[in-house]
Amino acid sequence: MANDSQATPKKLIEVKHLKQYFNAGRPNEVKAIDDISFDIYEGETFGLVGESGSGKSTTGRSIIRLYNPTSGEIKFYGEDISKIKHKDMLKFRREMQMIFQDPYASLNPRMKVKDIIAEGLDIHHLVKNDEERDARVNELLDLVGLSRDHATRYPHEFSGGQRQRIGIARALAVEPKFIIADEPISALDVSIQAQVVNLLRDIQKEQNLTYLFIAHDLSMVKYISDRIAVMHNGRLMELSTASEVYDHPLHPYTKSLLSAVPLPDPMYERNRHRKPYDDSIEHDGKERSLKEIVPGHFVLATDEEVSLYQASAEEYNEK
Amino acid sequence: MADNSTDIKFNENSFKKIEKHNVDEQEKISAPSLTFFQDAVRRLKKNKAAVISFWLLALIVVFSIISIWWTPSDPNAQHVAYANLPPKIANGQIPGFTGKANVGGRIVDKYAQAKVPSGTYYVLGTDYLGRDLFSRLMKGIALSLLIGFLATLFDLVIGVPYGVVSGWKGGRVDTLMQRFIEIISSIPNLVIVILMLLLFTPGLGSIVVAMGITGWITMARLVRAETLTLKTQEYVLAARTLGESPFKIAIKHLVPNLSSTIIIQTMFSIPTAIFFEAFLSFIGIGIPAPNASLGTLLSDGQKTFRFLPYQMWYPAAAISIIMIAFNLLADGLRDAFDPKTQE
Amino acid sequence: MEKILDVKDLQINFDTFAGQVKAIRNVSFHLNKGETLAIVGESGSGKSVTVRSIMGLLANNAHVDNGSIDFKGKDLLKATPRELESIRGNDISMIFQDPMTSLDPTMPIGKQVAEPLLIHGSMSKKKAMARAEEVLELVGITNAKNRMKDYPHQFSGGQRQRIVIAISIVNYPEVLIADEPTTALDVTIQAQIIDLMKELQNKIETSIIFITHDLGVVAGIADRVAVMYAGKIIEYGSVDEIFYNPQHPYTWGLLNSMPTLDTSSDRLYAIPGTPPNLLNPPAGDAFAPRNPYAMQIDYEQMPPFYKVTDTHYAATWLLDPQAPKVEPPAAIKKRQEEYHQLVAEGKIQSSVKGGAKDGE
Amino acid sequence: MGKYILKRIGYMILTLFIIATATFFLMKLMPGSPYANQAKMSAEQIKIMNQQYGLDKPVFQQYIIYLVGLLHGDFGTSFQFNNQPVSYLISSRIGPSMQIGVQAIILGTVLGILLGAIAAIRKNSWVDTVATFFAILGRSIPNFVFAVLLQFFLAFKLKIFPIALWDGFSSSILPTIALAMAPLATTARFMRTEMVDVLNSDYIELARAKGNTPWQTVAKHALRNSLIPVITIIGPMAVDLMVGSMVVENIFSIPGIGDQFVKSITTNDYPTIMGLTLLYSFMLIVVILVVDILYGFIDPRIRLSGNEGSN
Repeated sequence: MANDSQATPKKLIEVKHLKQYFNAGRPNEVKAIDDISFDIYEGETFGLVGESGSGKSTTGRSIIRLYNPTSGEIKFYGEDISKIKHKDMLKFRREMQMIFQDPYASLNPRMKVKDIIAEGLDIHHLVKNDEERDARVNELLDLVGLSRDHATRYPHEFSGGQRQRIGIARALAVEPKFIIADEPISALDVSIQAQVVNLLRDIQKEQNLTYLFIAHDLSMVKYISDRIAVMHNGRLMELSTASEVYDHPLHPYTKSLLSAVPLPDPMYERNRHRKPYDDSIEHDGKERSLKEIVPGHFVLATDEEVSLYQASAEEYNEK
Repeated sequence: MADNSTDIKFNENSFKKIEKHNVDEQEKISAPSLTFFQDAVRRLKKNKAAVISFWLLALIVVFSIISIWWTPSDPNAQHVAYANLPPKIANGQIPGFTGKANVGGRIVDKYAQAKVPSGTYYVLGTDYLGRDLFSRLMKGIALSLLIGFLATLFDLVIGVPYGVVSGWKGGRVDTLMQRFIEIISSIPNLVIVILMLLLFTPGLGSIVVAMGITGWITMARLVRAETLTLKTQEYVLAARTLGESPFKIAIKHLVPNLSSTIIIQTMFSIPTAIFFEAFLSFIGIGIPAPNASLGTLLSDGQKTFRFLPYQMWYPAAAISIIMIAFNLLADGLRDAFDPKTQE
Repeated sequence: MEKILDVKDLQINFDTFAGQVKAIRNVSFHLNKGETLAIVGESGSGKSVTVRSIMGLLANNAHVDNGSIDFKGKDLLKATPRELESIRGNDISMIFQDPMTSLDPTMPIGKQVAEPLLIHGSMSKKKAMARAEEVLELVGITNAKNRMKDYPHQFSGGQRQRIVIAISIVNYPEVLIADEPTTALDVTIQAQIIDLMKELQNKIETSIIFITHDLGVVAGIADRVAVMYAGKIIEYGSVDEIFYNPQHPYTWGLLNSMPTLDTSSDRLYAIPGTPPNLLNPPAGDAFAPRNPYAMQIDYEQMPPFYKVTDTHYAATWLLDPQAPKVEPPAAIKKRQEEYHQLVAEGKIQSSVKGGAKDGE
Repeated sequence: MGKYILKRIGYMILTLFIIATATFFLMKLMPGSPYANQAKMSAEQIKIMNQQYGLDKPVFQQYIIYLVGLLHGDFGTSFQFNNQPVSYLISSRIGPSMQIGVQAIILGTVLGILLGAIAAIRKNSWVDTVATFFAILGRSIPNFVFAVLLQFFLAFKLKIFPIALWDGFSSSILPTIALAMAPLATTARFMRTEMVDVLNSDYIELARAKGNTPWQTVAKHALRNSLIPVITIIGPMAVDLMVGSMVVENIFSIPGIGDQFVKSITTNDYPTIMGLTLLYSFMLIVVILVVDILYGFIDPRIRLSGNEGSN
C-alpha cells in the first residue's frame, strides 16, 4: 500500500481491506465499501472525492466507528480500532472528531451554543467547574471567529456559515488529533465556503491537526488536500498527491471525473471535452487491487493493466 | 438600461474610502434570544381558538379541583321528593332556568309542586333520585379529567420509553418490539378494555389500567418513528463521536426533540381517554353507581332524554366542549411546534 | 437583436410574520432571441423569485409591487390567469432544481411528457404519446418506446432530469427557464445535462434563462450573465466580460474566492461577513459592509449602472468618474490581462455575441 | 407479492391463535358464574349445567376442545340465548352490523375526502375554517351523544325517521349518519394534511408550469397522490366503527353484533364474548391486510419495486 515510498512521515491512520456492507447476507445487501486500503500521515490533509453513492461518507463514518465495519482493519496510531468496545472507545473518542455536512441538522436545536460546544468537555470531564467551562467555550468561540455573545444563543439564530463554525468548535473542544470533515462546505454559499476552508486551514496549522477531507467539489479538494483518493462504487480507483491526481490522472474514471468539472473560465469551457466513462470494466470479474504505477501514485488495476498505466504515466512525462 | 438617476448628491467625502470595516457588527444578532419553546408559545398565542381553548380548559380544571372540597350540595345525596326538577336559578327569569315545565300542554311550576322551600333551587335541576345535577356535573367532569390524565400518564410511562428503545436499538430488537405492538393492535382496543374490565372489579383504577394497557401504542409508534429520524440526525452522530452514552443521548438529544411530538400526542390522548370512559359508562361497565362521571351522567340522561332533555343536555354539552377544547388546543400546538406549517 | 423577454423595474415583496421582505428590488433585464442568459447569485439573492414571477408561480405571500414583464408585446404581470396558463408550458416552460421530486410519482412518464401537448394542442392522445416518445429519445432516454409506461422511481436522478427537460421542450417553447437544473446532480451527470441543453438549444432554437450559483456552470453555458446580490442585479454583460473583465467588487470577490484547479496560494480569498437581511435592506450599496473598496457614498446611496461597454454595465460607485482608481485583486488583474490578450488575438469580441455552442 | 401475502396470512393466523388463547384463559379467570339467574339454581342444577357445557373438565382439556371447535367454525354454545350456538348467533346478527358499517364507511370517507380536499385547496380561507370546524366537531362529539341527538330531533321531534326499529333502509339512515361522523372527521383531517403537502410539492409546481389550470392540476396530479395514503387510515377507522357500532346499535335497537356484545357483557355470556372478540379481531386483521395489499397495488412505488414488502 501507500507506505513504502514515503517512509519519513508517521502513519496516523492505516485502513486495511476495509469492507462495510449494510444488510449483509440479505437480499437488499449494499456493499457501501468494498475492500479499500489507504494510509493517512500525521499532519497531512487527505482528500477523499467521489460522487454520491461512491461510499466516501461511509468510509469516514466507519473510521470514526459510527458503524461497525464488516471486515478489515482500521489502525489509529498503530492500534486496531475496528473492534474496540466501550471503555477504550471513550479514550479514542477524544482523539478523533468529525465535522458534519449539514449546518442545520448538525446542531441540536434545543441546546444553547455554549452547551453544544461544551458537550465534549462534559463527557470527558475536561473542565472542573462552570467558570472553567465558560472560559474554554469563549476560547473556542474566539478560535472559530465567533463572538462571545453568541454563547447563550440557540442554533436557529445563526446563518449556515456560523453554524458550521459552531460545529468546528464542538469538534475542537476535546483537542483531537485527527478530524474527519464530511463535506463541510457543500451546503454553504460560495462566498462562505472560502471562509470556512480558510478557518480549517488556519486551525490545522495552529494545532498540527490531520484531516480527512471528504467532498465532491473537486476544485476545493485539490486546493485543500495534500494527497487525494478517488472513490467510485465503494472502491478506491486512484490515490496520489493532489497535483499528480489532477495533472496526471491515470484511471479512466478519474479522467472522466476531471473532464466534467466546470471551471469559471469561458475559454476553458468552450474547449472542454467531456470524457465518458464506461464502468463495465469494473464488472469484468477480474481481481483488482491498488497498484503503485509510479512512486506514490496508485491505481486500481489487475497485474496486466499495470504496464498499460505505466505507459500512460510515461506519456505525461514526455509532454 | 443605465438608470442614471438625477437626484444623486455628492459631497467632498463621498468618494473617501472607508478604512475600517466592522464586519463583526453584521454578525451581531440583535433579536432577543428565544428558545424553541418560547418561539412555539409565541406562535401558539396567535391562534385564537387554541388560546381560548387553553383558558377554557384551565377554568374547567380549576373548577374540578374546587369540586374535590366543595360542591353546591352533596352530589350523591338523594331527595326522592325533589326528583326530576327542571333547572332554576335564583330569580328564575331566564328562559330554561325558571323551574317550570310543560306538562301535557300546561306550564307547571315544578318547584311549587314538589313543595321546594323558596330559596332552594337547582341550577341544572335534579335527576330521578333528586340529586343535584350541577354538583354531579362538577364531580363528573373532575372524575373524567382525572381518568384522562391518569390514562395519559401510561402513554408517557410506557409509550415513550418503548418507542425510544425500539427506534434507537433498531435491528432485531426493533422487529420484535414492533411484532408485539402489531399483535396487540390487531385486537380492537375496546375489546381488550372490556375484557380487562370484566376481569377486575369496575372502578376508577381498573378503567385507568385497562385503558393504559392499550393506550400507549399510538404514542410508542409515533415516538419510534420520530426516534428513527432523530438518530440519523448529524447532531446525534456528533454526540456519538464525542463518546456520549446512549442513555445520555436519549436524555439530552432525543427527548427534548421528541417533546413536541409527545406534548401534542398527550393533548390528543386525554380527550380519547375521556371519550372512552364515557363510552364504557354508557354501556354500563364504567364507573359504578352512585359516583358521577360524564359517562354515567350521559347514560342516565339518555334514558329520560325524550321527556326531560335537560338531564342529558348539560353533560353532553360539557363533554363536547371539553373534547373540542382539547382538540383545538392540540391542533394549535401541532401548528405551533411544526415549523413546516407556518407561512 | 430581438428581445424576446423584457423585464423592467421589477419589485417583489414577501409578507412574513417578521415583516416585509424586499426580495426583488428594482430588477431589469432582457433576454435576446436564441441566447442563454445566466443569472448567478447566492441563496437568497432573489434569482429564483425573479424567474418565478415570469411564470406567474410566486408563493401566496409574495406580491409584485412594481414593474413589467414584456413577452412578445404582452405584459405578463397584467395577464389573466387564463392567459398565463396558455403561455406556461407552451411559449415559456421551466425546469426545476430537484429531479427526484419534480415528477409525479404516480403517473407513467410517457403521460407526463405528453401532458403539455394535450393541454395546449388539439393533438390526439395517440399522436401526443408518439411525440412524447420522440422527445424522450431526443433527450437521451434509451429504449424510450418501452419505458413510456414506467414510473419516475424507476429512473436514476440524471435520467429523471432528462425527463423533466423532455417535458419542458415538448412544445418547442420560445423561452426555457432552468432553475438550478444541475445543482442536485453529480458532476459527471451535470456535465451531461449541460451538454444536452446546449445541443437542444441549437436544435429547437429556444432562448434560455439559466439560474445557478455555480460560476463554473455559467462559464460553460451562458452567452450573457447577470450577477445578483441582495435582490438586485449588480453587474451584467457578456460571459467573457463578466469572467475576464469584471467591474463590481462583489463579482471580484465571487471569482476570487473559488479555487480553480490551479489555485495553490496559501489562503483563499474570502468575502467577509454575510449577506444583508432583506427585511431592512441597507440604504446604499447592499454589498458595502463586505466591500474592501467601500467608500462613504456606498453607505449612503445606491449606485446607478455605469456603462463599461455597450453590453456591459455594473452598479458600483467605483466606476464613477470622480471615484479614485483602485487596483483589483491580483487574480482579477490576471483575468483582465488575459482578456485584453484574447481580444487582441481576436479570440473573443469585446462586446457581445460570444457563442458557446459547440455541443459535444 | 404472492410470497408476501402468504407471509402476512401466516402472521395473521398466529395472531388469531394468540388472541384465542388469551381470551380463553382470561374468561377462565373471570369472576362470577356464567348463568344469568344463578341465584335461583340449586348446586345440583349448576353441576348438571357445568357438565352440559363441559365446564367440569380440566381447564387445559377445555382449551383443546375450544381450539378444535374453532377450527370447525364452532365457537361453542351461548350460555344465555336458549343454548344457541354462538356461530348461529353471530351469523344471524352480522347482517345489520355490516350494512350500517359499510354504509357509514362509504359515507364517511367520501364526504371526508371531499371536505379535506376542498379545505386543502382553499387553505386558510373561510371554506377551510368551516371544513376544519366540522372535522373537529366530528371527532369531538362522542358518537353516542350524536346518535341520541339525531334520534331526538329527526326521529322523535320531527318524525322523519323511525325512532328505534330495524326495518329496511330508512331505519338504517340515522345510525349510519351517527357512525359516519368519526370516519368523516378522521378522513377529512388526514386528507387535508396530505393534500396540503402534495400541493406544496415540486411536481405540482411543474404541473402548473405545464399550463394546467388549478383545477386540472388538482384533478390530474394532486388528488391521486393525496388519496393513496388515505387508504392507510381505513384500518384505524374500522376500529372506530366497531366501537361506535356497539352503542349506536344499542341506542337504535339494531339487532347487530355490537348490540349483542354489550348484552353478552352484562350477562357474562363467555362463549359469545370470546366468539365476538375473535370475530372483531379477525375482521380488523383482514381489513389491515387488505389495506396493505391494496396499497401495494395502487402505489406504483411499492408495486414495482421488489416485491419483498419488508418494511
